[in-house]
Amino acid sequence: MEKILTKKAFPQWIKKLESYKLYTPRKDEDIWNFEVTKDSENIELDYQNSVVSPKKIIFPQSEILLEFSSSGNNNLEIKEILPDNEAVVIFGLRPCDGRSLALIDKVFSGDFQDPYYWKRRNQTTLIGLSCLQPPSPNCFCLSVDGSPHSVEGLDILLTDLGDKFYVESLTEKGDKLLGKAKELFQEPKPEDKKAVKKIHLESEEKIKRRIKDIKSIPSKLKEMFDSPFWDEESLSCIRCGICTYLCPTCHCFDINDEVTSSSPLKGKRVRTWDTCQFPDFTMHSSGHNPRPDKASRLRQRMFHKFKYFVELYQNFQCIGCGRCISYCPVRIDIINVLDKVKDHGS
Amino acid sequence: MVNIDNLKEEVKKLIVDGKVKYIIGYEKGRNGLMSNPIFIRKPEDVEKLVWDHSCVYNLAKFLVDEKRRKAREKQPDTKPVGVIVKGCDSRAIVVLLQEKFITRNDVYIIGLSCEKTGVVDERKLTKKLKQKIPEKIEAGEKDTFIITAADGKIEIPAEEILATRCLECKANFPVIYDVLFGEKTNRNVENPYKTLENIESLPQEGKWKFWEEQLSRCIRCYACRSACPMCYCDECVVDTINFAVTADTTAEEKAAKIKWLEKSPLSSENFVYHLVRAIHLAGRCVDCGECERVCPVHIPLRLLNKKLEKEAKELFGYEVGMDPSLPSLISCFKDEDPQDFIR
Amino acid sequence: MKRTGVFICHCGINIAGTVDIKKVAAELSCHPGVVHSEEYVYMCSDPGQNLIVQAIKEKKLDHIVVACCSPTLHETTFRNTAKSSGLNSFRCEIANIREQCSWVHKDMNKATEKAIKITKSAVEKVRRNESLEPLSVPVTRKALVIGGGIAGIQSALDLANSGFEVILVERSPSIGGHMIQLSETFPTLDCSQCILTPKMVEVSKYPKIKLMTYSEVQEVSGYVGNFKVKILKKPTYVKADKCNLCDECTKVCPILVPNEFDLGLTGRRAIYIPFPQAIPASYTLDIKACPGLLPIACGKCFDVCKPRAIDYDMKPQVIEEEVGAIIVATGYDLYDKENMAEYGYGKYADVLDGLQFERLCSASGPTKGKILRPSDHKEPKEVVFIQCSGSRDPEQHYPYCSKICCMYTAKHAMLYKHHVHDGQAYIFYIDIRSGGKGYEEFVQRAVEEDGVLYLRGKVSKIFEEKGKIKVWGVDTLTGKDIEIDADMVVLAMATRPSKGSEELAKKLKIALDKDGFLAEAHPKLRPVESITSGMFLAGAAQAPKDIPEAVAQASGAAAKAVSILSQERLYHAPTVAKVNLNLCTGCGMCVQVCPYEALSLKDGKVEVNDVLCEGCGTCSATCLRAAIQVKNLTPHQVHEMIKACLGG
Amino acid sequence: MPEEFEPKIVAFLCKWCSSAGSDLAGVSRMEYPPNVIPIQVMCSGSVSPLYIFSALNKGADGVLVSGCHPGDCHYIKGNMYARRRLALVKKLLEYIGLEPERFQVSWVSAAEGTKYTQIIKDLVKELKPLGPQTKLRRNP
Repeated sequence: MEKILTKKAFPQWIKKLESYKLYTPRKDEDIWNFEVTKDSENIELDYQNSVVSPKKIIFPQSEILLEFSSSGNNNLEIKEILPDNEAVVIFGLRPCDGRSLALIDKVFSGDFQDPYYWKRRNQTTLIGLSCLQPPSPNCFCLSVDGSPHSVEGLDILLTDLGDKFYVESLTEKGDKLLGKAKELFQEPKPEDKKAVKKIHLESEEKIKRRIKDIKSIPSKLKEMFDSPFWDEESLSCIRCGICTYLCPTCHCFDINDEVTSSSPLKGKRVRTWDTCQFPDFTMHSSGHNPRPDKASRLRQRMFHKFKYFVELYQNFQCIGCGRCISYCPVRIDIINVLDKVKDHGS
Repeated sequence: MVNIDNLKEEVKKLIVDGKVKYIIGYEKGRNGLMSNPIFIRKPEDVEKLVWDHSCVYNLAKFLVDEKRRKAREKQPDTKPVGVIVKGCDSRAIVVLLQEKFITRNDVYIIGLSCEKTGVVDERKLTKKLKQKIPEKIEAGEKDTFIITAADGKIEIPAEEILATRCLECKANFPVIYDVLFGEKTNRNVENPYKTLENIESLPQEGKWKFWEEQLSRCIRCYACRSACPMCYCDECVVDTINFAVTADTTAEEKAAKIKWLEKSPLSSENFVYHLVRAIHLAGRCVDCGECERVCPVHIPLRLLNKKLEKEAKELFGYEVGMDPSLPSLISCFKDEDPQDFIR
Repeated sequence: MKRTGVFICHCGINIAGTVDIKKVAAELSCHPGVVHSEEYVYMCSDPGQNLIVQAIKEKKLDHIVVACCSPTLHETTFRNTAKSSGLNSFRCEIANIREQCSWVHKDMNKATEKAIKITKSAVEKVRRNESLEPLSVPVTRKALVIGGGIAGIQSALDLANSGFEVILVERSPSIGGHMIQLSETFPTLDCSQCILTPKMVEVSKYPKIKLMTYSEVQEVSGYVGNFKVKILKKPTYVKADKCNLCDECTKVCPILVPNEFDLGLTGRRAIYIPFPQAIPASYTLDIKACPGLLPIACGKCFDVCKPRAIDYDMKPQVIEEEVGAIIVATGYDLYDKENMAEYGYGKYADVLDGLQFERLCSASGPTKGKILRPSDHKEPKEVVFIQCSGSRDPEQHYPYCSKICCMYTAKHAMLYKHHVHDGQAYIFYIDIRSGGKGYEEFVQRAVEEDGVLYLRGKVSKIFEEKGKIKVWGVDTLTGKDIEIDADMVVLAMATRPSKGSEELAKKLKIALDKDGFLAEAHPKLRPVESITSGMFLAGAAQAPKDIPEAVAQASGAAAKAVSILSQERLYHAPTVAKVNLNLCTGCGMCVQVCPYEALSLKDGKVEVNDVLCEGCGTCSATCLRAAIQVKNLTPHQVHEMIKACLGG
Repeated sequence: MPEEFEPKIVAFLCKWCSSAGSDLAGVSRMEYPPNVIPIQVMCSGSVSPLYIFSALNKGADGVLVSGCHPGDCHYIKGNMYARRRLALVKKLLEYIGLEPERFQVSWVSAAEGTKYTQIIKDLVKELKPLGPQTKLRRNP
């Protein structure tokens, strides 16, 4: 379903979404972040992109899986804690972040449907906002099958046409949201359709950074597992977790029991983000660590995103948002690394 | 004035003569203005060396990596590693020597004086320049910076974009070095603890509100400790892993690993982490500002460490990173140490 | 799974009175890892201990907690109980729910809650204790006695008689201390020198005793059973073995300085023998007084000395010794003159202190035993004795009672009357303290037989007028003002720890009490031990005392020392620091803070000397990576205890 | 009427002075509020800042560290190092906006049962109006 929503009508539509828990981009301390909106009246549209990706709303950094308690002598009561029932709307995702969820979906599906993830995922509606300007100088979505206006993973995509939005509803969830205020939406005129095509094309040209011939990467990596290349590339890495924690597609987690009382035993089992960049990620209780150094960890990050994931799901596990480049303390540049991988040996 | 060609010459000489294993320095950033660390082994790479106001990194951090690498090698190359340091970075080396983490022979220190200025704060700069993408930065006349962007040059007063730590720096020049470039000149600092006042002046609840807002943002990516040259522990006390395990570690020892804090980034846990880090850096933090620079969610971590730096100075007359032969702040005492806080 | 047993003591109603023991027992029984929880009226009684023994056997307990009184009282008891039933003694911990709980609270519920928390945290601690055996070290069977007064002499002789070698260090040229200065001693009035000199001679002749006079302890390191001592032997510039005591040297010496032995009532030469019976019998050249050790400076004594005993090139020597135990008997000094200006002491020649008066009475004294005024050598007809000069006066002087003054003042008055039959002795006093065998009778004798006039009250003013010393005071019993034209005034000056005892205490790492006397380990139960094990206290250095008391304590200290020296090996608490080499980065901060030099760096890691380590844990709090921890009080244990305390 | 708030206090007492002093308070049957749970350590010098942060994190409303008076340390100078370390901890905790009353240090000798009693009384009196410590406390 494709519609037109005037900028004037936009706030009224948002108002109609009161029944939803609405996340919008907000700026504090100069950093953009998705947070539950305080005033839906004036939502900022001129933001670039959040530092922490909106994945944190569907896949929180820390969530309780279950609670356990014992009333003494060894009888343990266990209570599963599923996310609360609440209809959620995330407004203003960048199309790449939308795609990231489409990718993570694949991970949490399959033989085991992760109930925690899917409950949040299903009760959340994603309103994307296509990029007219690249939100970051390090955007490279085009190189990884994405685009500044891709619709994958989204329920609605808005494109700013100056005085109005071009609205594409892509799912039933999306239609439902539009349905909240049918009267506000008009049918798009042909010139609108033309305009939006034009804008989309222009926005693509504005994306400066590319990875050429990315298709060759997986096979290239294959030969490079034991290459000293990784030592060289990782020299400046300081083994922090920024690249992976900020990555919209990284989804590794750890599970811990947080015991709040030892007698009587009481506590909760908690799932938290984890990252392959931390030394303890692969630490064995024996003390052996199969990935003992930063080289092997950088390699893992590249292999997972551009080889293993491709083999499993036929996609790169990267949506080209450029966060890992912009926020890396030592500016390790994934594009740069992959370019070198391509030229490796030749 | 530091002459880059003399610097390159020195570096090339060190490499050609095989005086050093390799040299850690700065190269032009791959994208944007800010420079990157570079590890020079071959003479031809020397040309990549740069020295300007975007050389923010505290390269002393990489001496920690070097020590770890050495530990893994069968026959380690015992030649020193050359490292290019600013005033603050050199103080970090002093502390590493003080704590016997490295010996003086492990490192060949190439000192560069910041000469009354310092390095820029990338965030301040981007804010100042709005959309403009800076390409080059030079010191202008009378305490300014001249930024070259696509559409020409602009001159900006230094204090507007200089890193706050440089505005409060106690020694603009290296305090320890094998070779020094530039003069030992100090920027005149009226109050080295100025930024603290904003918080110290707050009422108690105001202080709490401030820090709660800041630290609740923490995502525990641990970039702060990763970037810190003083955080060289193989295993941080707050980690619940048992990283330092060997074949002969007993089950008891493994079980005895303490969960000082939980992995969930709750405000309480974040506080414990940052408090422990702050107290462990008391008398050790050299105010290189790396923790604050690398923090992706802009937590003003420097303000925690700077506070204890101030207290160390005011309560105990202790100055960090000036003399490798002195005992650490907390491994010594004076009979006249204040105790008015004790009942 | 650890199997912990908990035993809660009622201590009659001492605990049960405010703590609901049943509830504590019930709560603890559901605590994870606790498989046995039991209460009893007196756990420390035999039946009580038997309960523990049985439970350990039947329930196969591997750890026990006894909730009872302070660990200072019964920790050993119960650890032995555990040991007797096959557990390592460190598998037993005490939860103090009496001193810390039942005795200080009234509200039953709250006290019970607290008792439960205290006991739980003890459980969390004990189950993480490791089994330890005491460390044993060999003993150096030799003792050091510091101070050559009567106490030191007595200790040295007792130790030697028990078959151990002794080093007796005295800082002045002769042993004898203050006792050798006294004339007669109360209450028997036998001659002080007559009873002391035989002991002094015995010391000098005893092969097991190494006498080091004119020497000072410079440095002490090590630990009980194995101390290392550095002793500085000051040069006397006279070879004792060569000197034949001809006394020619003093005749030619041009220098005259006050004689310490006579407390300045006479003078002595720069080269001198302290007193005729000095041990060792030899001369000493006082370098401070001597114009210089060069023939050109003076050199008269050197020239006149036939046996060539004088050696200007004698150098200070530092002698190192190893000993197993140390007895400190550094004695007392009298309160300084300048502090008693209000009584004209130091201002008027005829205002003396007790020791000076002793010299006046002494047959070997400046007046050959005649009591004459220092000013004009006339016989004083009226003498005023003032007790508590500087004692029992917290405002201006010392708060404590110097203890010996009442008795020696009575003695002084008595001796005075024996010398000057027509004289009158007055004694100003606050109270008469004459506790002790034959003491009260002695005081009565002074009053009744010698007509000594006791005036209860303080002296307000003392001043000179027409060759008399006017003493104004008040008799608080009659309320009458008193004015005496005295010929001599004797002040019973307060006794204080001897000068230099503070520095010495620092070297020995033993504590001082608030008045500067050496502090005993326990005021009642360990009166001759210092807090540092292996170091003992004797004589007036610990508190003012008279000769019999000093001698008794000296023998007590000797006996204590023997109890160490007679051991083949000593045992040392095994709760010492241990290092996790994987975490240690060798920063050396712990080495810097260790008060016992027990830590050292060895190829980049810290090493603990178990015997030197006292387990204080300062190192562990300093270490940034918890790489060094004290056994059985590790951060992990404290962490779990914190959780238990907070009901977590 | 709601029950009055009872602060939970953890007290780290050195074995030789403060613990003995608090025992003396017991022996002399002095009364003080039961809010404080003692943890006996060998020396105030062995109290790591982590203990203090952790106690607050695990729900203590107040923390007390007590050792020997300067010069009286059974381990000669452990308390002197403690004094320096704890001064920094105190400054830090106040700087982040924790109520100063919540972390306190005292010197209590083996003879000062009365002083210990008074300190606990004061501590409880000061902490009651502040209510529960939630700032560093891990929500249970």
